[in-house]
Amino acid sequence: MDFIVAGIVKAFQLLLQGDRETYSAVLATVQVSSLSMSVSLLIGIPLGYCLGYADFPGRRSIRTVVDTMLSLPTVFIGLLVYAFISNRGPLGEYGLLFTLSGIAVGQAILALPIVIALTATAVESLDRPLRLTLLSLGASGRQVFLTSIWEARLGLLVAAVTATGRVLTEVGISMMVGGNIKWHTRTITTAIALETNKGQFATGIALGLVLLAIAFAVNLSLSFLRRRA
Amino acid sequence: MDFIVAGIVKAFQLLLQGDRETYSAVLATVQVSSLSMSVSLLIGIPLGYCLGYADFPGRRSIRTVVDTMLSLPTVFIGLLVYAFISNRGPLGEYGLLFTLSGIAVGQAILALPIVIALTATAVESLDRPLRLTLLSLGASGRQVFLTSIWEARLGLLVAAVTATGRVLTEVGISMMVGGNIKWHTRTITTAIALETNKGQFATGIALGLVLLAIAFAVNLSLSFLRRRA
Amino acid sequence: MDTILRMREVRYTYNGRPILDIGELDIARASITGLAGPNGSGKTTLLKLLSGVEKPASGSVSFMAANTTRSSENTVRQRLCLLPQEPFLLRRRVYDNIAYGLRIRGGRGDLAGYIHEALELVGLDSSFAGRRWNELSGGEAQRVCLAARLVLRPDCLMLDEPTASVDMESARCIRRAVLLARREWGTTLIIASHHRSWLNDICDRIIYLYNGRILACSFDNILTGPWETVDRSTVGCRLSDGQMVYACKPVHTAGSAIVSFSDLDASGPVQERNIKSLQGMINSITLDNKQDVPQAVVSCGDQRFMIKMNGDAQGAKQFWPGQTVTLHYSPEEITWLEK
Amino acid sequence: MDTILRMREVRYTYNGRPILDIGELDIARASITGLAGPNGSGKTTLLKLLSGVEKPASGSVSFMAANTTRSSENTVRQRLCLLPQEPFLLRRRVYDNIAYGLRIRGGRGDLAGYIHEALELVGLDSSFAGRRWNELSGGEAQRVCLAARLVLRPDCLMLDEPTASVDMESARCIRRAVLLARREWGTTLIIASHHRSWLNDICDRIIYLYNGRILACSFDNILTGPWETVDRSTVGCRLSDGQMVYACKPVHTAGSAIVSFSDLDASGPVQERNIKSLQGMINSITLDNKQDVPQAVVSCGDQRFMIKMNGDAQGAKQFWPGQTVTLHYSPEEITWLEK
Amino acid sequence: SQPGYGADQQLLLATTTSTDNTGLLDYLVPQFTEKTGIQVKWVATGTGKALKLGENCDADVLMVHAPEAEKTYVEAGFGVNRRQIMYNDFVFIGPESDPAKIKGRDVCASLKAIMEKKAVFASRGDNSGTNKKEISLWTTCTETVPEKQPWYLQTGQGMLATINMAAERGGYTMTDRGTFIKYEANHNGSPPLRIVVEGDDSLMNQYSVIEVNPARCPKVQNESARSFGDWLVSAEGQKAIGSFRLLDKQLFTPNAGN
Ligand SMILES: Nc1ncnc2c1ncn2[C@@H]1O[C@H](COP(=O)(O)OP(=O)(O)OP(=O)(O)O)[C@@H](O)[C@H]1O
Ligand SMILES: Nc1ncnc2c1ncn2[C@@H]1O[C@H](COP(=O)(O)OP(=O)(O)OP(=O)(O)O)[C@@H](O)[C@H]1O
Ligand SMILES: [Mg+2]
Ligand SMILES: [Mg+2]
Repeated sequence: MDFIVAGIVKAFQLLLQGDRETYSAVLATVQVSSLSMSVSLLIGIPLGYCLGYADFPGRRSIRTVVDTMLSLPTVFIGLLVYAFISNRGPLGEYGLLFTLSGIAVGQAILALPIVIALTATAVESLDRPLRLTLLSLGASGRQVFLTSIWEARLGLLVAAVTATGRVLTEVGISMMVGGNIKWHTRTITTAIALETNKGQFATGIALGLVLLAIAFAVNLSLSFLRRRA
Repeated sequence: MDFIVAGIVKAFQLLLQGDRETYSAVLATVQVSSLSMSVSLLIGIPLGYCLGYADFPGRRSIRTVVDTMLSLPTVFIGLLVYAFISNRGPLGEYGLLFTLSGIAVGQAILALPIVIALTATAVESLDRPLRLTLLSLGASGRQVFLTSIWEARLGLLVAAVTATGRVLTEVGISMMVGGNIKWHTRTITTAIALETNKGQFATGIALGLVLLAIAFAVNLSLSFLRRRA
Repeated sequence: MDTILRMREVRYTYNGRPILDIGELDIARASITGLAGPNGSGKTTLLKLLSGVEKPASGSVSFMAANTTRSSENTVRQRLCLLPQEPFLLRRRVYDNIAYGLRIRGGRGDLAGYIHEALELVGLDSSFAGRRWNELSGGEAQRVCLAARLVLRPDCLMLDEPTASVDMESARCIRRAVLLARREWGTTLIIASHHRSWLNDICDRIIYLYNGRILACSFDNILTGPWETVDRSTVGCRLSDGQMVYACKPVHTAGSAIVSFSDLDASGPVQERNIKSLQGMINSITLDNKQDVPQAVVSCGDQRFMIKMNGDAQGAKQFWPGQTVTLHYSPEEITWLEK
Repeated sequence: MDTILRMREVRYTYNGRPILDIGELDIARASITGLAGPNGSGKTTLLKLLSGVEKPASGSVSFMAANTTRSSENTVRQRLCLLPQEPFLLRRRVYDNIAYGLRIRGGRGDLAGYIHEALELVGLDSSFAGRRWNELSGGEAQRVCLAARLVLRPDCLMLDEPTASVDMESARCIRRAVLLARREWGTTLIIASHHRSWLNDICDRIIYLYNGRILACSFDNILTGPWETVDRSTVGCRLSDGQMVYACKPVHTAGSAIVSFSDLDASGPVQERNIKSLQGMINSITLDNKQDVPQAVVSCGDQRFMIKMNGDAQGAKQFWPGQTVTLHYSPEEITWLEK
Repeated sequence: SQPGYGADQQLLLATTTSTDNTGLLDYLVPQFTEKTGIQVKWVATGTGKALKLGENCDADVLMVHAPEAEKTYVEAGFGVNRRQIMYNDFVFIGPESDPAKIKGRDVCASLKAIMEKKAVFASRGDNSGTNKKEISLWTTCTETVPEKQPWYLQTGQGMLATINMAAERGGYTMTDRGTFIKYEANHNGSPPLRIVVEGDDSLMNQYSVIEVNPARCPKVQNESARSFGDWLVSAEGQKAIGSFRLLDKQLFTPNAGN
């Protein structure tokens, strides 16, 4: 129990005294998760919209596949990405291994099913007459898309928040693809895993609190979006 | 790359030849995730409903807190639970450390914010006149709850599926609280982590596929619920 | 009077804007009460308060002396039933939609008999029971919603625009169903509608709402202005055909006024102090099923006025649609409406 | 005729159930067309097809020779505009709801002028612009939806029950707006409504739909049966007052028939071969604003029949509401409707 | 042992990953169980965490390889009865091209060469026994740890992951022999990295067994823990350790009592 208290104290120390290692990990975390979230939202929202709106044969099967993809273990994704970007892999020449970009690729794969599944649900549960109303006002396909997305923004916000939570907290991909290299690809979560393995439980707790602080800052700014909704 | 192919082959071997270690891990995974999902759904759905339906001061703040909890790192949860159920912790006497029940406690904490946040969103995006209609038909508070939940079942399904994905794939809690003890608390994900650590990438891939097979089976049975919706 | 619903000093606001202000309202058991009033006058709000779905900001609403808004009184709420203005169906088959209310009241087993009977009451054949909620036209959905209320046989049934998108045949059907409910089950009914002739036809009493208040009189002949000052004590409202309606200057500059016409006259204007007249053409003459007094609708330009004709049906003999007539009114008897 | 909308051999089905079957329909530019028919007759479906929101299963719909359903033809779709039956507002302020259509057409900057003008057309004052979507009564929401269409000044405007939950004053307001749109902007209008007198009043032409087909004639006097066999060649439908309406046996046992009455007669039944008669009481006599022919509604028990009176307004002089009259019809001239 | 725990005669062993990953425990534990009837469960983790589990009374017995840390641990009263049981050795491995040209040289010369040539060197950086050993070598040979040098990768991961990272970067690393044998086997005998430095005295890797202090942790099963340690240092246990083969190679040399 005492290490929890010690961890809380330490969290303040790390943040306030500007521990360089911690800040390096914070920076890496923020960079890599912004990158992966941007990619997955950009790809996932349109795909989720199609899955939620359009009625095509095989739609439910695709839905089941996407839902299954929600259970992709991070280490598994890490291994797959590693296989491709390792020096001996087909994409080895791009030098993505042990870089933040490499991690972002894996994290985008991790976040994508969440964004797609939750966007599809948000779009599905839009008010029933919305589409008819927009069409009746002469909206084009693109405009129907944009307005529906805007009307579904609460659901999309949750999709984004959930995916961000997933990406921020994953360890397997960052370890496998990023290599947890100190000063370079060490993120907060890989640092937590490392410290815990070292038996430095208090530091683990402290770093976890640092991550929560980041998440809180993100969610606090998003909650203004919610207010305007 | 070749280990991916080898992994696919191996996945079939493991499943078809009834590898005992694999089945033990499958069993542990299924047991622990069913337990944690039941607990988190049972607690999370009513809480999410309140958060989505009721209008009370501080609601948005609670929402932000829940959203932040989506970013609880698994190792962090693992450490917290460990602190409580360690022999020197306040709940040490119950002997939960290195047991499946212990893992389930941690996983329930992991799944809870997801269930709450997604339930609240599903309830919020119910058709606008639903509540008025139910009240006008004389439904009591409990009946309004049950019917709203039923009408929001698509959203709840997604909440459950997302949380299940999270629980099935987490490593940190199972490692920290379960200890990855062979034949006892070794789940598929901790086995993947172990094999990957040993450099047995093919086995890692194979076990990942086994996990996906479980997830697929779960989602396939849930997709019948979706059909009836 | 055997009062089933009683409202006292009820005030209701949305975001601080006062919407409803009812001093006293009693609904007699087994009566049919109409609720008329322009858009936004508070009909829907009043029905929601009466049915206990919403709570008043202040004041009391009681059902057979039990308070309707206390949620513990769920059994009370189950004896009241509201048809909301917007027809809304659960995402189920029509059958299950109608069965819903029965089920939450503990109805089990085969409810088909009740459900088909209710469908028949609203003029839908029983094949509709198998349709899904989204396989209905607007008017069909509206009628299914009504059937879902009728099947419950509540003590008190409140209908918010039951005939809004319903065809004429079905409007008659609903009329029959309403009368049957009162006759067979002793149901008390409160019905809000813009369908005035339909409402007149079935109601024992009509309550006129305007700006959230109950008016003492009918307000068929409402003039919304603009009013121009004619002289120190008189204002006037110009109709689209150039005629002017005069009124005594109100205390405060209010917007709308109710004109009551004393009579219809086939001859020209009279020369009497304090009596003014308008020229118009009879548009229609109608006899209510119940009331023996014929009513004429007279149009003066764009404006239409409704006038109860003196005497019985025979009195209408001397008038015919298309005829030019004179309407008499006294500028002093104009009622100003509070904004 | 300058045809703006053309429909040919259009068929539409829901899950295999045929809903609409229109051989040929042409809408003239700047005309006002009414769409009447009982619930479920296909009015809404027809409007959706005409506005290009839905695609027909087979057949063609074209707008000024361009196919409306090809989504690439987005500019065509923007010149057509539909007011859906269910009023629906986006979760924004009223202002933004009305501005939405303007914005997707590229409208930028200050649209307040247009928006207040549109609100005024539907009889709402400009303070409504600042309200949120959920701060409106049913009729107000309906009128905001209409305003959001009027503001676009489309070439062709289709209104699905614009007056459904709107008060009488606003119904007149909408009538004025519709006429103004045609006069000022040359808008073509197609209006579905159950409000028959309102529809008669403003339409150049009324299309009667029944079971998804266009009827050649008006169908005010529909008898839905049940029909009992009277003799080998005749069937009859018993009214609630005991009288029987006779009809020649149809080829197939259809459900409904349209009765057309040749005339109203103040004297008793005639004794002519092939002419039958019914006794009833005049309920109302109405003169359309446009048409000079007065119409009477005669009730026989529960059933009400509408009869155009022969001659001009003066011909109505001999009748008055409350009077008992005889209606004449020929059993052979009854039109059977296909189920 | 504890009443109420009697039925559940399960000994909980916290150990480092190397003993588990190599398969040593899978080989030893059944023999011990057969002999004593005591069931053993083990948690394989970093040495640091294994010690911590003992400190928190969550394990009964520890099997670790960080002699310095172990001594302070026992001094602090967390553990009792530390006994050496076996050793294996560390090796330096590197790519065949051998950029720092250290093949066959001694440990200190190699480290200096690596530092001079700025050849990539992957360090586990996780406070594990291996990591501690490596750091002590850097300090004795070069007086500094090349912290923050761009060529010095601190992976913070397990041994195999670190080897893989060294291989991907074409660099050197220090590993225990057991893991390297596994690594070799994974690559069918022709791994990208080969042994470059071995056999130095300073590369010895000593394993010990420590019982968790029953005075601090009344619930631990000290009797079973004691029998486990006893068995390991017994002639029978030592023989078993000596006869364990990984891919036909002896991995651990028993040295109890030395
Ligand atoms: N949620 C709300 N928030 C704020 N104002 C509201 C809300 N709902 C209704 N109002 C306002 O309250 C007043 C009364 O509304 P109500 O719905 O009771 O009118 P109504 O008589 O039923 O009108 P209609 O004939 O259009 O249905 C209107 O002025 C309306 O604008
Ligand atoms: N989504 C749907 N699925 C199946 N059938 C439908 C669907 N929508 C409408 N229908 C059926 O199609 C027919 C025509 O419907 P439509 O909405 O066009 O009627 P309408 O003339 O507009 O009726 P109303 O006056 O009630 O609005 C009806 O019989 C209706 O039950
Ligand atoms: Mg209303
Ligand atoms: Mg319709």
